[in-house]
Amino acid sequence: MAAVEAVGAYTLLRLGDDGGDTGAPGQFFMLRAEPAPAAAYLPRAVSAAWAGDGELAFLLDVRGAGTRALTEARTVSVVGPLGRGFDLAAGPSILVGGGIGAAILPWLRRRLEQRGDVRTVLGFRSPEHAVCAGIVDPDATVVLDPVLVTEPLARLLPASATVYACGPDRMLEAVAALCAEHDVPCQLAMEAAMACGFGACYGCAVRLDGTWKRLCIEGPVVEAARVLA
Amino acid sequence: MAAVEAVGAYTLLRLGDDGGDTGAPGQFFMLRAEPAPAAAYLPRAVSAAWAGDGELAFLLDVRGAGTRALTEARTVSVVGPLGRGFDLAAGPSILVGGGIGAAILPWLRRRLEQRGDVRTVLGFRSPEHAVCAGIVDPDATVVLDPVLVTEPLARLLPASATVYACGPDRMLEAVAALCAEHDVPCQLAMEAAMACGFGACYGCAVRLDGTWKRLCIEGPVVEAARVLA
Amino acid sequence: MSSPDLHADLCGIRFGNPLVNGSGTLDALAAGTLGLGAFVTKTVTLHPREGNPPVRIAETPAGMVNSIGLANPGLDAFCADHLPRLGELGVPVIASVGGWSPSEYATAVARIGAHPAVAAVELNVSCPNVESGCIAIGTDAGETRALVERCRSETDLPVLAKLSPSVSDVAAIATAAAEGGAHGLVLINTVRGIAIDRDRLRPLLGGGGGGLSGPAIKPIALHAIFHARAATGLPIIGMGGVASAQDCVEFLAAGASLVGIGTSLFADPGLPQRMLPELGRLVRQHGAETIEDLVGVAHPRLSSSTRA
Amino acid sequence: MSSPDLHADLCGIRFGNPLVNGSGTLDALAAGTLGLGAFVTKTVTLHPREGNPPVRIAETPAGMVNSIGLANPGLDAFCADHLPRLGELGVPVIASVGGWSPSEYATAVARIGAHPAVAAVELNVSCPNVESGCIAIGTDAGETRALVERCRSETDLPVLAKLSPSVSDVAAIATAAAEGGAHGLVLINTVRGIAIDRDRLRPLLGGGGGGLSGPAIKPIALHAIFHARAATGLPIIGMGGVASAQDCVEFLAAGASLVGIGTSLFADPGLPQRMLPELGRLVRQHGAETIEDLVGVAHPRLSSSTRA
Ligand SMILES: Cc1cc2nc3c(=O)[nH]c(=O)nc-3n(C[C@H](O)[C@H](O)[C@H](O)COP(=O)(O)OP(=O)(O)OC[C@H]3O[C@@H](n4cnc5c(N)ncnc54)[C@H](O)[C@@H]3O)c2cc1C
Ligand SMILES: Cc1cc2nc3c(=O)[nH]c(=O)nc-3n(C[C@H](O)[C@H](O)[C@H](O)COP(=O)(O)OP(=O)(O)OC[C@H]3O[C@@H](n4cnc5c(N)ncnc54)[C@H](O)[C@@H]3O)c2cc1C
Ligand SMILES: Cc1cc2nc3c(=O)[nH]c(=O)nc-3n(C[C@H](O)[C@H](O)[C@H](O)COP(=O)(O)O)c2cc1C
Ligand SMILES: Cc1cc2nc3c(=O)[nH]c(=O)nc-3n(C[C@H](O)[C@H](O)[C@H](O)COP(=O)(O)O)c2cc1C
Ligand code: FES
Ligand code: FES
Repeated sequence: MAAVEAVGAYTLLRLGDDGGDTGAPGQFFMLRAEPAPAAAYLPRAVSAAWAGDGELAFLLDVRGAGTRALTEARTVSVVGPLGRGFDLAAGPSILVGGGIGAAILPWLRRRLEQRGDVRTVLGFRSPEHAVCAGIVDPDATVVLDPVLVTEPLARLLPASATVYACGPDRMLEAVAALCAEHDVPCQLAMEAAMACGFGACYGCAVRLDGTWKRLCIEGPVVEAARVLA
Repeated sequence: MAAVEAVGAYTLLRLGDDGGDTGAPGQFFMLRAEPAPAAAYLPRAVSAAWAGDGELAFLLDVRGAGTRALTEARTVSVVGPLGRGFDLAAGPSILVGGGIGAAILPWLRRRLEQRGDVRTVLGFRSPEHAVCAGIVDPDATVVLDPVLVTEPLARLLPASATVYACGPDRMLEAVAALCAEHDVPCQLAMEAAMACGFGACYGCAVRLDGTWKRLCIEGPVVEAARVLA
Repeated sequence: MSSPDLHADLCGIRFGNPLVNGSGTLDALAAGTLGLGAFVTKTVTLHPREGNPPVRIAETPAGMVNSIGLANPGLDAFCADHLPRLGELGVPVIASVGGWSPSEYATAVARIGAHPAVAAVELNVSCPNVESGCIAIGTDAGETRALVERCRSETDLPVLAKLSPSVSDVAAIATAAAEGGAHGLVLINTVRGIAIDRDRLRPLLGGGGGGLSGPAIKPIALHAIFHARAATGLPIIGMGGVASAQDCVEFLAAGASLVGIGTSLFADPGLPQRMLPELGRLVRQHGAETIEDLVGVAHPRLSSSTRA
Repeated sequence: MSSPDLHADLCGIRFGNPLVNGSGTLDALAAGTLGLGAFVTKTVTLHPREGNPPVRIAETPAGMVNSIGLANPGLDAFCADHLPRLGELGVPVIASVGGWSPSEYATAVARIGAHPAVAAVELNVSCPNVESGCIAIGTDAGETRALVERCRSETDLPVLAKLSPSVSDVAAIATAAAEGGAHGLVLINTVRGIAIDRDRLRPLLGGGGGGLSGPAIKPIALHAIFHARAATGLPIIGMGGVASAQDCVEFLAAGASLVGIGTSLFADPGLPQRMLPELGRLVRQHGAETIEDLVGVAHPRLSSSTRA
């Protein structure tokens, strides 16, 4: 059912598209190996790397029991698309990815290229992790730890472009601050521990507009201003 | 890792033999799909259908989550051989199997054939279940519900032979009574719910010698006299 | 339809099927009712609550521990914004109420019980995720009895008491709720548990402690339901780890009249829709005509058709 | 050996490693010690017990419910036949004792405590599978205190109290045991639960009720250990769902000095042997030199090296 291949340190999981709605870049799916392993009863939130041509592809950072089971399962259950994806603006774009945050960008880039020039900056912790830059954007600017993505990003700003970022919280905060400084519109794809993905559990609390909000309903993509508020 | 094929209504699971001790007919193994499914954390007790030539084969009646997971797993963990197997007597033998109880007989028959004439009587609930008779003994006498195996068995008795039986409790009791009546030595391969298989949990209590004993330690093969006691 | 009758009854309310959500495990305004026979609201308190800081959920074997902290919009917003929309769901609405004192409960019950959208009121005296208040009441038989008595006098709607399994004698607390006049019981709330952060080796959840839910707790739930039913004979909404139609039948047999699903909805929101036909098949397989025929059949001496 | 020191201490006894079995989950005379640092016997009672009729075990999600019913050979046979052979295992032996009255416990503790093969005595006041006796004592703080006091006076060996999580306030029972003079605690015994026979829709287990064990109960165990440690500071043998070296580290952090494994041994008797090197790796990864360095580190205010 599922095809699995290594992309450097990450793993690409390709599922057959059953013909349902596959949503838009930035939305996510809840994936679970079936039968559910004792150590991973809850599904895992994962954004599609791309969808179309009969497949739904996910780039996974295999960390624990849940993601490992996904790469070993004969059957994967899929719930989604869920949440709010990116709001595709007209004009040039800058994509910023940190680590597995890059997973969300290939599909986004394909869509944005139809709207204007796209530049990509990616940061990884090792060359093995950086291998996936190739499937995001062969022309991406790639930095490795300890260099931060904000360094090449700062060189691109100010710009009349929209910034789309996905990566660890610390990186998102820095990107948001930098964009705010230059008054550049910025959207962040955030992460939180999610049990359900559809607003039921109230587990995915993140600070938005100064209060705890459910990321699965309000996001995972949010305007950077809401995080800074 | 595991090869799986249908044998009528049952399923044959063939695992690569890792070179360890595979025991003797009537002993059993604790099998678990890995990663362990939430619905089947405990392993399942299964007797080998045969062992040797680099493989360990099990004939499974897929009933619930545990046996189903075994037939779907990429990896199966194996603990064993465990318990006491058949005590192979010299001279002619009569094998009696009821339903999935037949699973234990192919290997036993191969061994007993070296010691004398072997006759086999098997009972099944449907023709699909009876398909496996072919891998036990192509010359077996097969009866289908509502005919009981004790009917063809009674026609073979008295005999100067040892009776080896495996099947549901009700069948084993009837076989034991019939053999006692004709003073024919009889060994029964019994079943009980087992959590561990090695004497740790005291879960597999069966009535032997008039008291509750651990089947995994005292059996699963026991002299019929101990059950009648 | 040739399949058996899946209607269910509890305290004189009729439900299209016996499945409900557990309080706090579904936002019907965001996700719909998923085919459930009723909707239970997240616990509402007098004042709005932001809830606990993250981490709020941690996965555990065949379950999860949560420390949401009763995040809710508060009584005013609930009555003004939520209840009118909940009234349009097309299924009975059971409103869950929490508080830090009997008078807080009473105020909420009076307001909510007067709203036409509400079919029954559930008193959450068993939330493990707040420092004091509801959980403290629900571990004491006397306080439980008094609270139920007080709330009953505030409304004409059926009043249900939702109990915790984390007590020495759940039958004693159930009996106290019955003595206080509860029309029914809801069992079980989450089981007290914690998670340790595997990296920092400190309690993981922002609220410190938490509540365990999911299939892991199914045997604990069946135990509580079985004994609460035996002790009180009250109708019960049974929940705790239900993940299949087979589970549902076991909960009915133990004494539940309706069966709640929480954590398993997170893993599989399509579950209720898939469970219903299978439930029909199982009901018939057990020789029953209706859901009610199976309620309490695991009890040797109780009539299998005790009505509320 | 370059790996960290896996020795452990409890009540002045030194163990080669911190892993033990849970009482009643290993027969070392049949299967050896599996690499564990100590062996805990199945609970022994004054008189021999056949145990409950089958069905004695039922599988549940990520766990099992058992109703063995304290099957054991009785005090005489245990002292005459078992203890001499257990003395040859090469690891400290902890003897678990149960009973139906304080004097039954006292008799057993005196006899067993005098045997040279025994390093410590564990009082099982928490078995859910017998009608009265031990479980009733362990749900009452006063009875627990009195029982521990009485048993302490019968032996010079360390006396440990094994407690149930199925109480309203496990810290209160732990405190009572400490007041009675317990040298240490063992937490947790199984959680009260039942299984329903899916075919006959009746209680499945021959003994009626049962006890839930396995990974399913891990968060409940961590909760009990954390709070018992905070309330008493006593050394603890922590158990309940441990299935990996990672789990072991979490139990140490919550306050366990030794870590017990029960149900997971059934699924995987090779587990302790595989856990030990991984445990060494994790200890070092957390910047610790010894097992003891990790004991209780999840507690903000407790010294991480409190000694018994
Ligand atoms: C909207 C969204 C999109 C995402 N997209 C992607 C993607 O495209 N690719 C990708 O690889 N990942 C993605 N993630 C992240 C992914 O969901 C997590 O990495 C994944 O859930 C990890 O699961 P695991 O079983 O491998 O790891 P684990 O960390 O073993 O499992 C996670 C579980 O462990 C618990 N846990 C986590 N940390 C700790 C701790 N310190 N101590 C104790 N328990 C802990 C949590 O409760 C959680 O349930 C996304 C997340 C979100 C929210
Ligand atoms: C020594 C021995 C040898 C065996 N050899 C073979 C063999 O060669 N081939 C073979 O197919 N089988 C064999 N069996 C039987 C096999 O172990 C069981 O059929 C198997 O465990 C069923 O597992 P399952 O998950 O498919 O079924 P399930 O019935 O779903 O799972 C069994 C579990 O469910 C529980 N359970 C069982 N009945 C009920 C009930 N009515 N209500 C609630 N819970 C219940 C039990 O606790 C048990 O743990 C053998 C058994 C023994 C003891
Ligand atoms: C995330 C989460 C939030 C919950 N919130 C509430 C609540 O607000 N009020 C309440 O009475 N129970 C609450 N519960 C308990 C559930 O209603 C239910 O009793 C419990 O989860 C057991 O059912 P389950 O195992 O099917 O989840 C919550 C449970 C979860 C998992
Ligand atoms: C089959 C079985 C038998 C047990 N027998 C005893 C016993 O005799 N005495 C006792 O104190 N605890 C007994 N226990 C409880 C265990 O020692 C342990 O406390 C509990 O199972 C939790 O650990 P686990 O989840 O690792 O199994 C038994 C548990 C099981 C599963
Ligand atoms: S993940 Fe459940 S509410 Fe957001
Ligand atoms: S199966 Fe555990 S003692 Fe026999």
